[in-house]
Amino acid sequence: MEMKPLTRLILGLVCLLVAIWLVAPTLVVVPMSFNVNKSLAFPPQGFSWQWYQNFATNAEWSTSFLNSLKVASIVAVLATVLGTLAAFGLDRMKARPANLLRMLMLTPMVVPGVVLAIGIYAVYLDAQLVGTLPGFVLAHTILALPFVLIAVSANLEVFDRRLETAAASLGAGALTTFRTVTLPLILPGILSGLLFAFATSFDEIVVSLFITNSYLKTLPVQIFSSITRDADPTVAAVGTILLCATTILIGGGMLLLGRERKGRL
Amino acid sequence: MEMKPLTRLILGLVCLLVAIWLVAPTLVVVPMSFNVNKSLAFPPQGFSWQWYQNFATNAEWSTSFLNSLKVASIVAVLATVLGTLAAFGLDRMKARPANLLRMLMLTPMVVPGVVLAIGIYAVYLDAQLVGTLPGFVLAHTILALPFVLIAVSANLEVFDRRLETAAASLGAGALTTFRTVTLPLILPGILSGLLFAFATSFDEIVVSLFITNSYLKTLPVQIFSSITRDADPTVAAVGTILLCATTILIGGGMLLLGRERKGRL
Amino acid sequence: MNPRPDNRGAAIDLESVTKAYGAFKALNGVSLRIEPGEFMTLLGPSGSGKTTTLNVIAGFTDVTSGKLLVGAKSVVGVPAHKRNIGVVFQHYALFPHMTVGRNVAYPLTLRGVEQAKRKRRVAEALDMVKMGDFAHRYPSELSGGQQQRVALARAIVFDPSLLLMDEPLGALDKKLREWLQLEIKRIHRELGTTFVYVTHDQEEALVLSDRIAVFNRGRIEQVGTGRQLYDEPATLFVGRFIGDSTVLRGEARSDGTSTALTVAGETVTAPRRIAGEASPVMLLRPEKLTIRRPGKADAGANRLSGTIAEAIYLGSGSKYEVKLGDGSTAIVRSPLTGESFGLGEKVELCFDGADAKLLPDDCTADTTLT
Amino acid sequence: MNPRPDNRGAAIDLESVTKAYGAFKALNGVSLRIEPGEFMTLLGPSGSGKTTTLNVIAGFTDVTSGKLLVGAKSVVGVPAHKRNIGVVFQHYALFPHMTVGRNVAYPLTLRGVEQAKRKRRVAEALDMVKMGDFAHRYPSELSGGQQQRVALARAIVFDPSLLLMDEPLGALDKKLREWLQLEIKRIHRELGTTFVYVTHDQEEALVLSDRIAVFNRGRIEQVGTGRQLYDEPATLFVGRFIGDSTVLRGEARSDGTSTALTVAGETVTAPRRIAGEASPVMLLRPEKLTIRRPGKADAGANRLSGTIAEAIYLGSGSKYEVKLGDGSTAIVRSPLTGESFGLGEKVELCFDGADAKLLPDDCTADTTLT
Repeated sequence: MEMKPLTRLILGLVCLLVAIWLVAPTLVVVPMSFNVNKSLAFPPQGFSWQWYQNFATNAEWSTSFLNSLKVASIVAVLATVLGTLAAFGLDRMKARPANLLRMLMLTPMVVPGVVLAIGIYAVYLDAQLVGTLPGFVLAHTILALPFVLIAVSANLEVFDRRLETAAASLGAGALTTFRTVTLPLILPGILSGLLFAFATSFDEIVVSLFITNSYLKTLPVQIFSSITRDADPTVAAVGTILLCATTILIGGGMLLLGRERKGRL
Repeated sequence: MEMKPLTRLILGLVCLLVAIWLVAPTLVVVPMSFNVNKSLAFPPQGFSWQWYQNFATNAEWSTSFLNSLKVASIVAVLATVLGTLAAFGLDRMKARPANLLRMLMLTPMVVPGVVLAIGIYAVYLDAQLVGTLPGFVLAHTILALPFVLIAVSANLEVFDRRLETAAASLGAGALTTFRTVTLPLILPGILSGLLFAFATSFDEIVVSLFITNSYLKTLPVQIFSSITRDADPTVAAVGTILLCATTILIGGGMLLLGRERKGRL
Repeated sequence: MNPRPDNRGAAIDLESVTKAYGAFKALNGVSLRIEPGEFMTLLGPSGSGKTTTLNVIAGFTDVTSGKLLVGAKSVVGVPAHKRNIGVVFQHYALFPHMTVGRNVAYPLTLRGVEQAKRKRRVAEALDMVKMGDFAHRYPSELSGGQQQRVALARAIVFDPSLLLMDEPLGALDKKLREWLQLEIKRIHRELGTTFVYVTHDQEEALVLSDRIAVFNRGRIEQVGTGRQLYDEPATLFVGRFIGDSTVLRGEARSDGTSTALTVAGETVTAPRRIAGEASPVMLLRPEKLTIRRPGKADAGANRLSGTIAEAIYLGSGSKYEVKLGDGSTAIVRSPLTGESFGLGEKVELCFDGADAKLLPDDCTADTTLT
Repeated sequence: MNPRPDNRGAAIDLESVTKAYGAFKALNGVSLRIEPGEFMTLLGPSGSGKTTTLNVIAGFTDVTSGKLLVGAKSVVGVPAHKRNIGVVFQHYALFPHMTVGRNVAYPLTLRGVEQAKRKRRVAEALDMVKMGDFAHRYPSELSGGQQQRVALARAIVFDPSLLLMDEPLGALDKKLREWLQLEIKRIHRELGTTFVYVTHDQEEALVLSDRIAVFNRGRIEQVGTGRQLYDEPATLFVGRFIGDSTVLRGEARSDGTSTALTVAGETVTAPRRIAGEASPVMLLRPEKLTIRRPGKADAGANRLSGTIAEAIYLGSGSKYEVKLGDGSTAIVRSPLTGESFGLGEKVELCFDGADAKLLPDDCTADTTLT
């Protein structure tokens, strides 16, 4: 049963317009970063690399970039290890407690950023973690861990546990089975969780804005402070860099999750 | 094939600790909102409703609450209508262009909030949309529409199009089929999309911080300005309210999406 | 048969119907006449065009060329929802948001049947498929067999003069399938409607049908009763697809009245010949072959020597697979009362030349198994 | 059979094996002796305990009580990976991240077989299942039948003295299933290993097995060859599960040597009686019944009158369903050479009392269809 051609055409047009509208603000950032004038106005004038140069040479920008890199790297490792262990635990648990625990672990994805930020800020005030590296790492891991959990769980869900039974019948003990069958088959999920976790921390701004101070700023926080001060197109350059990094990380993660697991790793 | 009891125990403990860690900052907000002292320090002292009273009586808070309500309502309707049309269009399109368009429409979920905020801010500077109701609505719809698209698409994916063929064989024309078969079966997806869209707009802060000014503030923005000024526990009260509203909206949406579609609607 | 006189089935005529998808022809000049009230089965392997034919009759697919008449009226270009034809799908296709009762009432509601009459006819249809007690259940609460019975009730409740069924039992297990086959036969007798049934299962086709149309690669190879197809297959494909068979290939010589075939040095003859240039093969049914120990045969009969490769006890009889001199396998069914033979034993196969069907060779008739 | 002398199969003894899940007993005192090199099929409906028995032998499930000996040694408490038993699963269970060759080499690698020998044995095993050309493919590139053949190669490559198969052909279509049945028979003959095969398909069990153990609700009802089960069922359940059957129920009277049964006013006798109190029923195979037109019967034989309810042409013969006086249905198979009868025709069924099996009644033996 096919639709009438007119209905198809109208729906197709709606799709196209919506897609353009949703993508436009993201793509606007790229040309702005090459603006010649010191203005964020659109459309930009001329072409210049000066804002990228400013990003590389200005200490304020490069420090915050290194801070973000440091935080995101630690967060990625921490979230991946804990998230993978948690995903395994949930997979091998009875359904009822597993579902409850899973729901609890996914709360940071659902709870509004401001609410989470208020809570973390309040705890940090007492614990004197505001503006410290451990403070940022702990806070970002809360936000990143659910992504690892989802990625690894998705892989565990399609992992056929009967393969472990088959391995046992062929003579493999529990550890050998894990090493030769289970791990190779869920590795894509773990790696994509790692990438998601890194991207989440690298891009985070809401909680960071609450727990930042002049001693430790991450890149998104630096963008915000800069834009509230003046219309420096360096933010567009940094935005473009963030955009590219995120696209690569998330794209890689998606590919890993979605790929056919028929080939060798 | 079962795991050794010790392995199970350790994994179970990891799960529990991680779950507590992830939920804690959210739950901290609730007791703080009943604090007697004007302080965000944890643990709070005594019990009082004063910060809720302050929220209700202080014009700054109630105005921003009404603003959020207004913006979120319009966004929910707009995003649901456009998102549903788009989901339908993609469902009935050829696979290749549909996948491309779907990817484009999901960009606002993947792109870092700051990047999107920079782009929208730059466009709004020229268009003079900063601090206006249409400005907020258009920006939030960009963020909310992907959720509607996902919810409706998930429903369309499990919708068995062969039922439309069956309806035709029983004597139903295209419009009758849509009204009696297709629409009732995907309504849960549309409704849950509506709830997600409302929640997304109501909780949004990153883009809002960029495009706000003193004329128009939404609730999350007001929380941020308040917390940067002083440690007023009213933010905890507002945070609690946001938390409850979001839980109800998202929970309702999830229920609608996940429910067995065997009963009547 | 005992048809209801007020609802005789419609006749269907397909004349040179072709359906092309680009260069691929799903149907390539199919002509078929289905009589009013007949139970016609479209039988064939997957991709042979049987389902496409059904979709063409139902109106789900347009024809590229050819004529299609239902009850003597052309329906080419008439959309599916205006054809008034009942269809039962393999996947049930019940509306999950409606109760069984509302599912069955759906076509009546669309036709504006008033409520009292609608109720009565829904109850009648559900009673006919023995689902009268389930009107208030939802489809998800029913087993596969029950769902398909409801789908059948929904397809007959509006008294269509033609009912199409597309592998309706394909998703069910064997015992249930056999039982529902008999139910479908009964309902066909009670309704008197024309039934067109699609299946790839030759046993199902034999059990159900008045006549069977055998499809292969977009064409009809033969139309006839089950007995005609089994006893007098028109092509090697039909002979191999319906029932077990042994195919003898070899060097052929024909004189005016008979054909001799030399298989690995042994010559057998059949008292017939086939027209045309094609090299003939002999097709033999398992009941027409007898096994015996070598040396005992009388001189006149056809014999082939071979070795027992497999002996299978089937409850109601035994089946032997005999490896012949040229490496091919003959299948023989023998009653339990007969002699029995061990694996590897040398035997002779005997048959009456008149029982051998001579058919033109067709290498595509042997289905490859992977 | 032609077993390889260096690798005779292991014997298996189950003695009063019970497996309880809370109050539910999946196995309730199962005792079974499987001879070395035997092809034993565990047959029964789903939930009857056949798969649990297989899991107990493989070591995937602990027993609650009872003894289990493989090759005269108790294996209770021995974990699955130390039992050295080959298992083939319905779902293939090939490792998707390894090629066919690495899948088959897996058990050899675990056992530290050196590379040259490993390569040779993998090639041998793949040749045996006719998959020698596929060593470098991945499982996802193979059809279901090919995957199952690889799984079979992987389960035999390490020369286990026992091979367990859990409905290995359950996911495949009919033609392929029939062909692979013969392949499995051949491999069993070539290896000489003990095979234990689980299925719910009685035809498959008859084709494959040396002996069949029929399971019902956690117990074994009967063990025997296919022919024994068909001709001499020990219980009504076995009689109904294997092959077609007609069951006559009625008022029974026994004297010392014979039993008379009155079915809807007509009395039939069998020259035997059964022990105990249970009310006997008569079970008749379709070949043992003959149909004829009424009035022609000689006085001595058993007769029952009935009406033809369904006539089914099967290619190799015809099957009639005859509705008897008490509403029950008799199934009769008649050769094509016999008379034919029309629907609704009044007929008489005749049989020799010696062909009727007298069995205690068991209402659970009739499987309900939904």
